[in-house]
Amino acid sequence: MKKIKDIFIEGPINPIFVAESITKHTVKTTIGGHSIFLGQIREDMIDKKKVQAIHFTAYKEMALEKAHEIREEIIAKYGLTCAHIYHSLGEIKVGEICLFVFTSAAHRKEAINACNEMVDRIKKEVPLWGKEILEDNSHTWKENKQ
Amino acid sequence: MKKIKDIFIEGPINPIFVAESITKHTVKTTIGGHSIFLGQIREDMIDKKKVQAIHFTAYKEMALEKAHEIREEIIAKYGLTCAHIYHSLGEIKVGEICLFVFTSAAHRKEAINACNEMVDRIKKEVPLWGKEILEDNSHTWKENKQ
Amino acid sequence: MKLKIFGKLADIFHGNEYDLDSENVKSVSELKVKLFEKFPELKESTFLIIVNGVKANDSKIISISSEIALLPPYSGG
Amino acid sequence: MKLKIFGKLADIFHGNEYDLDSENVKSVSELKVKLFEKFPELKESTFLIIVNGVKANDSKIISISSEIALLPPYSGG
Repeated sequence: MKKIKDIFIEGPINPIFVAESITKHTVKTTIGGHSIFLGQIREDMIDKKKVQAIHFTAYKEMALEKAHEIREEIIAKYGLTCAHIYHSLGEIKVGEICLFVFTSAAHRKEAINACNEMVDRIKKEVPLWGKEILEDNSHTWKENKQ
Repeated sequence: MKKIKDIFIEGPINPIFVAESITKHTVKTTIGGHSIFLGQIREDMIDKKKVQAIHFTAYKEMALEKAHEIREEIIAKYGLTCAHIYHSLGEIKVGEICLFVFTSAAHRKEAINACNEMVDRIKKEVPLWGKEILEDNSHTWKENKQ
Repeated sequence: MKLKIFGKLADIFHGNEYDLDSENVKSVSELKVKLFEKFPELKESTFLIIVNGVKANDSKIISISSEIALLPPYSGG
Repeated sequence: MKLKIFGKLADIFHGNEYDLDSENVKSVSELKVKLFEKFPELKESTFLIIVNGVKANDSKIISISSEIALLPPYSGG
């Protein structure tokens, strides 16, 4: 039976959590490069109103299955030593981190290309939605470019 | 007069330093994505001996000038909000981090492509040398692929 | 028949769950007919119908025990 | 004439600095002649000569006050 890792973090991703993840890889002596992507909430203007936060929800069971599949495929494709995905749920304020993708490989190109592809696939294939909370407490729904 | 930032850190780069760098960007509300590359010392085998550490030296003045130039060019090329380069000097043991490149932009593609190009250019253009210390205390000199 | 509703569709359904009268609903196409009748705005929306974790096309047979979810385009990250 | 020596060249010069007798050394090409005479292994090495922070070709004029550095291929990162 496959072991499905949880990818969800309630609230923003703390930079200390990123540091702890890096530290855990010290013992993996075949790693030569790590690539990290962090998604941060941007203060966009929508209809002349500032975005204050994005509230994320997921179709959890399906999202975990999909994230697992993406992770397995990318580890195999790039021969990675490690790969990790974390996504926030709930309300994440401007300036906070909502996505943390972390890939490690013997050589830098594999780590960097894998990270890039993983971020793309997460945005396209994982059932997650972002509700943009505007400064007057109205909202719009985030749309990812296809 | 241009202000040249120091890029050198004596000894390994601490993951806590990475976390602190991320935290500093919370106030920059135009950022949507950060891309980070970390170079870690790999336990390669050379002539049947394990690499224990790499000792880095630099032609400092020239390296700082070159790193400054790379940084300015890549910030302009990709329209980055921020870009940072840190490289270790001295002896860095297997599993420790010796290079930290950090780029931030409104959108992910710019941050990721800029980070990738910055790492490539640092390896090719910045006068730094790595002396690989083997387990019997003999050494070889690291060579970057061209 | 319980439906899970996600993303902007929750604005149409006024919530993340909807309990649909399942009379005459034995396939995804019949589900759609009923939904479009109740929520005409849905016709303007892009969404997938997921049945038991898998994307379902119109001919997919469904029952009251199916786990059904309506997913608008994803916007994570 | 003081030279700064980097990377694997330090193994040949036995250190990161070398004080060269600068008699008859008024250009990079003359510098090379003298260095190859003293350190024949250098002929097998790839390196740049940097004068006052800039890559110098053979015709570059140098003096005792020039900052001269010998750089083998870089291997940072």
